[in-house]
Amino acid sequence: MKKTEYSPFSVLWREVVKDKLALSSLLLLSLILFIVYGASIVLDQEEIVKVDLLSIYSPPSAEHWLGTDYGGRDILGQLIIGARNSFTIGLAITLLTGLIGLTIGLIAGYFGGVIDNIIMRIIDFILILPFLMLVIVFVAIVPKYNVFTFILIMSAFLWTGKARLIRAKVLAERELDYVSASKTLGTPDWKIIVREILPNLSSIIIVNLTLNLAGNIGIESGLSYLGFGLPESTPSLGTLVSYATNPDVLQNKWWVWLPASVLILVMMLCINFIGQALKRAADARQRLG
Amino acid sequence: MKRSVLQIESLRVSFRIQDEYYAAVDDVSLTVHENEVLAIVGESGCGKSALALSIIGLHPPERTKLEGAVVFKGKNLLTQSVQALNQIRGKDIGMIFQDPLTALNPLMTVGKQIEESMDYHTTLSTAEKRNRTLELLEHVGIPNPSQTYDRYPHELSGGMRQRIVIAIAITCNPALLIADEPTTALDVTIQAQIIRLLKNLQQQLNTGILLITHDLGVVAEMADRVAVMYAGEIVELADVHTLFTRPLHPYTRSLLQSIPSLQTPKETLHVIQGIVPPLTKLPRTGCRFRSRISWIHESKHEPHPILREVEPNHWVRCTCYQHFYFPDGGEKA
Amino acid sequence: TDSTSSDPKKPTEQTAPKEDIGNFPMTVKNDGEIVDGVLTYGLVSDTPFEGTLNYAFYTGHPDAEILQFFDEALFRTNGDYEITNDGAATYELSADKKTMTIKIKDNVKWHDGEPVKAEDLEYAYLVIGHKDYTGVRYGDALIQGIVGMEEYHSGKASTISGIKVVDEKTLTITWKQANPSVLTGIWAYPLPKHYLKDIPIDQLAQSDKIRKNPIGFGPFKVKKIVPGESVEMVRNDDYYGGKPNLKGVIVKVVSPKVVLQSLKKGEIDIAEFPTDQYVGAKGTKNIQFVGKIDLAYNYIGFKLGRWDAKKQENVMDNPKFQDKRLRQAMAYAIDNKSVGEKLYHGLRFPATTLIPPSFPGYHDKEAKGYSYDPEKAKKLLDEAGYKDKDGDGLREDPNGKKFTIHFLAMSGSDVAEPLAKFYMQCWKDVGLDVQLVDGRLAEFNSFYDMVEKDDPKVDVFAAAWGTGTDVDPYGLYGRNVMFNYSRWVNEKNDELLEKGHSEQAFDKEYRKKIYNEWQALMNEEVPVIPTLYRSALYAVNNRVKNFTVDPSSQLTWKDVGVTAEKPEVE
Amino acid sequence: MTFLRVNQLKVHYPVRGGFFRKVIGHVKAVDGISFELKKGETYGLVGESGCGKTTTGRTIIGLVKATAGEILFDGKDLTKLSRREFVQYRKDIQMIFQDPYSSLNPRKRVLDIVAEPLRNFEKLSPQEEKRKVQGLIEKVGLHSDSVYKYPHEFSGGQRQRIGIARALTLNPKLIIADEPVSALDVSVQAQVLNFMKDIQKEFQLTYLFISHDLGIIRHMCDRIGIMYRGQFVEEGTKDEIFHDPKHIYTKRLLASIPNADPLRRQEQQKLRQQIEKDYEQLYSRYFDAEGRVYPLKRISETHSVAIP
Amino acid sequence: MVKFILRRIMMMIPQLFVLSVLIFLLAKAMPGDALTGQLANNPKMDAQTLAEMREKLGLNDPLYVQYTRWIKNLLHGDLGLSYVHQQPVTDLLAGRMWNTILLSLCILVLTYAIAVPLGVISGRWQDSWADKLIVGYSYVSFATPLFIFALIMLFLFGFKLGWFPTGGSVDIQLEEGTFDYYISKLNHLLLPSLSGALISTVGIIQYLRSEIIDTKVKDFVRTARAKGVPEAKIYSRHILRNSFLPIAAFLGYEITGLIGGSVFLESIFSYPGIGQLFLQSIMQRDYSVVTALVMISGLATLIGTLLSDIILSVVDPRIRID
Ligand SMILES: Nc1ncnc2c1ncn2[C@@H]1O[C@H](COP(=O)(O)OP(=O)(O)OP(=O)(O)O)[C@@H](O)[C@H]1O
Ligand SMILES: Nc1ncnc2c1ncn2[C@@H]1O[C@H](COP(=O)(O)OP(=O)(O)OP(=O)(O)O)[C@@H](O)[C@H]1O
Ligand SMILES: [Mg+2]
Ligand SMILES: [Mg+2]
Repeated sequence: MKKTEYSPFSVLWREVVKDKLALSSLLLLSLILFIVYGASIVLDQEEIVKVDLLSIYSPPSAEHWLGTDYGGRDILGQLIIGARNSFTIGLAITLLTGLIGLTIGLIAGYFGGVIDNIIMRIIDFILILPFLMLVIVFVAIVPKYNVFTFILIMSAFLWTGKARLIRAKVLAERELDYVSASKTLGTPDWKIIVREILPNLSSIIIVNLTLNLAGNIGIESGLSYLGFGLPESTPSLGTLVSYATNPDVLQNKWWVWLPASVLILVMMLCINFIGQALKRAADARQRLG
Repeated sequence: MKRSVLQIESLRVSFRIQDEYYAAVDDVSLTVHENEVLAIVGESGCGKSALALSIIGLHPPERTKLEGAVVFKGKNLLTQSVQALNQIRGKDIGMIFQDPLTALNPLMTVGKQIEESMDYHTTLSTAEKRNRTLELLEHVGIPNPSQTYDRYPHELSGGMRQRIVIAIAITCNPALLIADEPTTALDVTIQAQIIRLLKNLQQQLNTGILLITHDLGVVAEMADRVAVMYAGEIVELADVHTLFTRPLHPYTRSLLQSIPSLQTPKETLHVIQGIVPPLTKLPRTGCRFRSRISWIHESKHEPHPILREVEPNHWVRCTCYQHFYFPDGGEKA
Repeated sequence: TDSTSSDPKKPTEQTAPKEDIGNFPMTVKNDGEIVDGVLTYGLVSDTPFEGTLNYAFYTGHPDAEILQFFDEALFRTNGDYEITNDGAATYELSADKKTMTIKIKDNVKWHDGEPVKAEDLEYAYLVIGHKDYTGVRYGDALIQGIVGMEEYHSGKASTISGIKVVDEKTLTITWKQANPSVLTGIWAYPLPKHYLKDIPIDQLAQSDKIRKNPIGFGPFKVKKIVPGESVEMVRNDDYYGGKPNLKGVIVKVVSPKVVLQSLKKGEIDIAEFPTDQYVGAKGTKNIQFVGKIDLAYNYIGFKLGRWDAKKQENVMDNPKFQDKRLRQAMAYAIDNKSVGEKLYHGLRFPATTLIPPSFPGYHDKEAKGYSYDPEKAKKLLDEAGYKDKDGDGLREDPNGKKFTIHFLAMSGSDVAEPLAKFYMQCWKDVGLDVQLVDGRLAEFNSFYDMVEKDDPKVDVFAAAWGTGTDVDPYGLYGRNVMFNYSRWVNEKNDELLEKGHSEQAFDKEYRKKIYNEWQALMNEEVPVIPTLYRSALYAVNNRVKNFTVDPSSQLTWKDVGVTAEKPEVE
Repeated sequence: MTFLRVNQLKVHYPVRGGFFRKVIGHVKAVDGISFELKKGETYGLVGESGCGKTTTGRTIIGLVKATAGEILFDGKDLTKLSRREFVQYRKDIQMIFQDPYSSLNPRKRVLDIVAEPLRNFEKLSPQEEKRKVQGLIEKVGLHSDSVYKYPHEFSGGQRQRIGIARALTLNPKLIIADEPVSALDVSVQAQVLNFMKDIQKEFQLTYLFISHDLGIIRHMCDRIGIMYRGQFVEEGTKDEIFHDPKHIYTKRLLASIPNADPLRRQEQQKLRQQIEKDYEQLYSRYFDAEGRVYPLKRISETHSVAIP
Repeated sequence: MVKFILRRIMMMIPQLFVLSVLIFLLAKAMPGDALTGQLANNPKMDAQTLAEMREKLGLNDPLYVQYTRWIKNLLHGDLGLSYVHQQPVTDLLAGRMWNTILLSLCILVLTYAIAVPLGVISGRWQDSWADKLIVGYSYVSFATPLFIFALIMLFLFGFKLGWFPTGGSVDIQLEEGTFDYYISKLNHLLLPSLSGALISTVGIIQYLRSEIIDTKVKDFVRTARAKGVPEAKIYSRHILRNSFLPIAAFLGYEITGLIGGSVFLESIFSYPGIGQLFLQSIMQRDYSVVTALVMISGLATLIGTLLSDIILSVVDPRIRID
């Protein structure tokens, strides 16, 4: 008898492969990531962020394919390192918020009652916090402000949405009889949560995380613009984009900010298209029953 | 002979599933007469709803192919424009849906929802419309019409909501009423009331009713004639007495044997083997039921079964019925 | 990408043209006929102006820019920023130089028609010295130094004994000590007593009379204020200096991001122009640039000790940089010329002393300062015992221990990061391991928090001082001054600074000599390395006439006019 | 031989409202019912939607906490047991769920589904486990290779059999079947019902069979309890209930069942109208002022009715 | 209803309290204070005066004393004194707040004015070229940072084309209260709010689109069709009303986004509002303003969610709030 694969991943994968747009997005994204991560191993970050006063704002040339910025630093190098950093940051935030949101959402949704109530009140509270303002305040406070703390600060605010989503799904899921069945079979709660409910949320989680990842890639750009972004010694796409706030750069030195903007756009679109395909796949499964 | 209100001729309803069309209703011809309840029974997925919805063109046009003809008042509804259909929907043909929980707009008072079809089909004044609505509410057995008028669907029980759905369907005294599983979601006591209500309406309004159900009990209670559907085809068509007393097609007979009966209890129930194949895997030639009566030899089936009249007004598809027996020796035909 | 490592000192072709502030005119050129018109002044600022429109209370630069149009000091100043008798009042110093008699001219009137009186100036001192006063002006040594001021400030006296109103237009101020700085630093902004006296002093700054309907005796009167964004002013026909040329002035806030665009479109006539945008703006047809050297300098300071708040004095107890050869070496190691030319297109240029050339009377033109000389730096380091003993290319301290210097630099400007990076690269080139404190630039507040509190994390810091118009450096380098951030103390220094503002120093030649000595001392000891002098630029529409940044010029806002109804547009 | 005894069981769900989610009332889902099951019999629980059938079943198996009353199983009161103590009774009481689609975890293979209780209670080697599961799967009439499939590869009836196999894994004594066939097509219903009857004999099971379909109840059950708004209105043997209903509510319920004989349509209609009339007229005799039924009264050895 | 609102307001109190403690501690944890480095440009200062001023501002008191003082004043509606502006925060905010409210309102109106038709078109004619175009637009604007977009808008429409004023909130030369004055105000608002709106429509468009796609296959829509309701009315009476429900719930939460967005827009368009004020106050450690602004935006968000619930209960009869 033929064994039929039915892992969520294979289903999602099949859907992505079927969708031409999603497939080409996936290929493009993989290519970009391959180049970015590959190149950034070879490139020396110290060298790239090294100031060279002799080639300030030089336009693209054979030497600097994408020109240089006001510190005479190579844009292409910064773009590659920046893309790696931004993507890593986006991914880390996505995974971290996903992990927190998942844990909390599962607990709140599954146990309900007082625990749920307390968690929901906390989430409500975080939701009313003026996110941008508090992030700015946080950034001012944190003594060692780097990629790591940035990820932590962002994650501290962004997990709530996921927790709510997961909780809502768990609330629906736990009403299903298979959960009751597991309870009557004497399966302990944690096992029910991890082995029974979690796998059924996997597609929704994957979809949500993917779409979130798209949003998180450019997340630091706004803060960079306001002057609360990452230190320049950590190149990021947001930093490059925010150079455009200098009117001269915006109008006359397109090579500084445009490639980063386009890269953000392309990566976001790719991830988005993949996410949309995954979403369709997840829905189709639900329709299947 | 009563006048016919609706004639369905060789109707084929196909849905697009991954770039290919599959017929969910295949070559169905039926006639509904005035003041008559024609019931369509069959297992889930056999195409009952698909048939009903195609009559008034409620399938999404981009994914559905309709062939054949549905003649109503001399017009083929399948070729009508949406505008023209809108003149008929709700006015000459009313429709009752299965799930009263979802069939009503949650944001509109039930009064307004009933009145809405009058907005497009009559020229009544506001007050007249209201009066007519109250009348209808009364008619479908709502105890407190003027209060209920301003209620929202969620404030009503399932039975009440189904009455509202019926009231909507009969607002303009339609010549034809299509009822798709009108009682399935309801408790038996409510079901009995709804059945009576529909029956009364049929008699009072002289309406032809196309009743869709999978509950043979409901059929026995309500129908005048019965069409048994299997896998998109009608396999047997007869008046209700004939069907219940002299069922011929193996499917009809099996179905009747599989329900626990109050009257004649038996130890074990008949089991129809196998399952209805999904739309994409339906056998398109030969007797579609043959796989489920595998003990009847292939040769006993017609290669191209047709629905033929075996006695006056009793139609059966395929010749296999002549050779059919229950393997467990159960009841005889 | 390899090219980024190319050696900064290697001479290569220049990528950006180099500017020289000395080549800029200080006064706009315009030969046209003045017509009656309204001038729009762009207040270049990222944020709205605060609207504390009074000299005694304002803190932000934008407020001061508005103030200049409708209020002014009683005295005009000359090219050395010393008061003259050309303004609204005349002064006379007593023989012991401790008392100044100020006579306000007769035709000087507030905008509401009241004459400006001696008691108005006295009132200004009474407000600033009052214990309820909410502003920051009381810190001024010249104010605290007035006889009787301390008693008044502590509430022991109800008037200031050192200030006497002689008659309606005359008053005398007596200081405890003679100080030549009175000529550049005397507080000469009267407050309209008749207008403000009913408002409690602690409420003055928030009162409508200062925020919404302020009056002064300047060439223009405030007509209307849109808080935070613009001010409309009209000609003061009663201006004591004569009828102003402009019908009115509109001051409006313009973000630095769009200032060039606004100038090009003629939306503003004059704006203090961000120097970092100059290269892109050069050649714009409808505007001309005027400029001068700014009253400021950048420096790199060494943390040599700490501030003892109890004793109110600096204690030099940090051993790390006590060897002045190390400090000198670090000064030689940095290439300020390149920085000025490349990062600032010449609009900043290497500083040679701690008195900028904007004080032409005191700046020592002969002083060489520290020009870029890495070889000398290396030699000095070798001499001082900072040698690379483990062969990693970085020098260890004389005891052979790892020697890391923690460098604090402030974020904010666009080029802050490359600048800091560049300095660190320069130091690395001579074998010094310099790291940023916390690995990043510090934001303004963190920066000063660490510097003021002598955070042990900080070894070296890059900062800047605005000198104000008073040349006396005591406030920045004195033994008892908290702003002496490097905490450097030295007896010779004490002596010179004391002499610099002694009675004797009223003699300009003497004072110049003292300050030359001081500049030499500071260059020898380098508690701080002066790095860059700065330029201040103004962009001015071609229709504007008589606008000047020359401190010695007699032209004032009264004289500024326009020669066309509408601004020129590019 | 009393096997399970339910005594004055009450389950009240709090109704929360307002923003503090304060309890503002109670839904009396089950309001003081008592009945007992005898070993090997099938006890039917019938009533209209929302009358508390499911709640009763779920309370017995411990999915819902009882508000008051006792559930005596083997002489032990299950409502008093802590979660931990309850575990050992899990083996004895199992449940078959209504919806064969949602009661099987779509992400698990049949093997994992059926083996779940084994993994909780018995430490078996993977081989033993698989052998046992395959045995069970064959017992419920599925091919032993099915254990590697996922639920969506089965039809509704087959799924329900998988659910039953899972319930049988631990050799339970009591099975609570909550509307086990109401989600199934008529043609498949029969299959499951027949099968349930078969295994009852084989495993000597006791069923608590919950349904709103009187036809099925009659087909399956020995004794029947009729529920109305959380209480019992009548209890008796199959014959007593179907041939000699005493309570007007029971009568009305029975009369509502569609008659599968079209010839007797008129007759049935008349009977129904008659009973409906009676129901309205006699309402106050059978229900108290609040519309609640009276406590059960025993009218014969096996037959009880809620009349005053 | 009134009871519900009162109860909700009661609920807000603990939330606001926690927020107040949080923001107070955070504000105090920021390095430096209003006097830090501020005097770098004013060398005529001495350490004693500085200390005296810190004392006067109460910056030397223990934290809890400062907190109780602050919260006590807060309860009396006194938000304290802005050190930087030398003005009571309430007065300071009065002017700025109004500008921001205007801007936010304008963004809100424009957002919905753009998003609703686009969302409806997109959802109704799913997969048509118009839909694809709209979805494309929403992807692109999703990926475009607001500040870049706003800058480009400013340079394009403000400077290159000169269609809109490029800064400020009103032309100072116009007489207050005249018609031209209000037109000028509106004119100044248009470009910033359009920039904000074009970016913030994305969420609503996508939401509305998928909501419509979901709703149009609902049973009650089929019921309406079976009644013979014309297609246009099917949308206006049945599908849209139901699809708008979640959007209505969205409305209140939009407020949070608006506050965030105003920080960017105000600083790009030199529009004096609270967003810009916040940035300035953070930089200058003007605590009273920072804390006041965070409290106010917290309160605004709370009110927004309350508003959402009220709106929802008004449009959705299934939700009863009493
Ligand atoms: N819009 C559609 N697109 C594709 N397939 C459809 C569509 N509507 C129905 N079908 C398929 O057509 C077949 C007949 O469906 P239909 O709804 O008519 O069954 P039914 O007899 O009404 O069943 P039930 O008793 O469950 O309502 C089924 O296999 C169903 O999956
Ligand atoms: N978790 C719950 N919280 C609150 N009320 C509940 C809960 N579960 C059930 N109820 C209510 O308790 C009553 C009894 O419900 P129950 O599900 O036991 O009825 P039932 O007889 O099984 O109905 P059905 O035939 O529809 O399954 C109903 O009114 C129901 O609304
Ligand atoms: Mg159907
Ligand atoms: Mg139930």
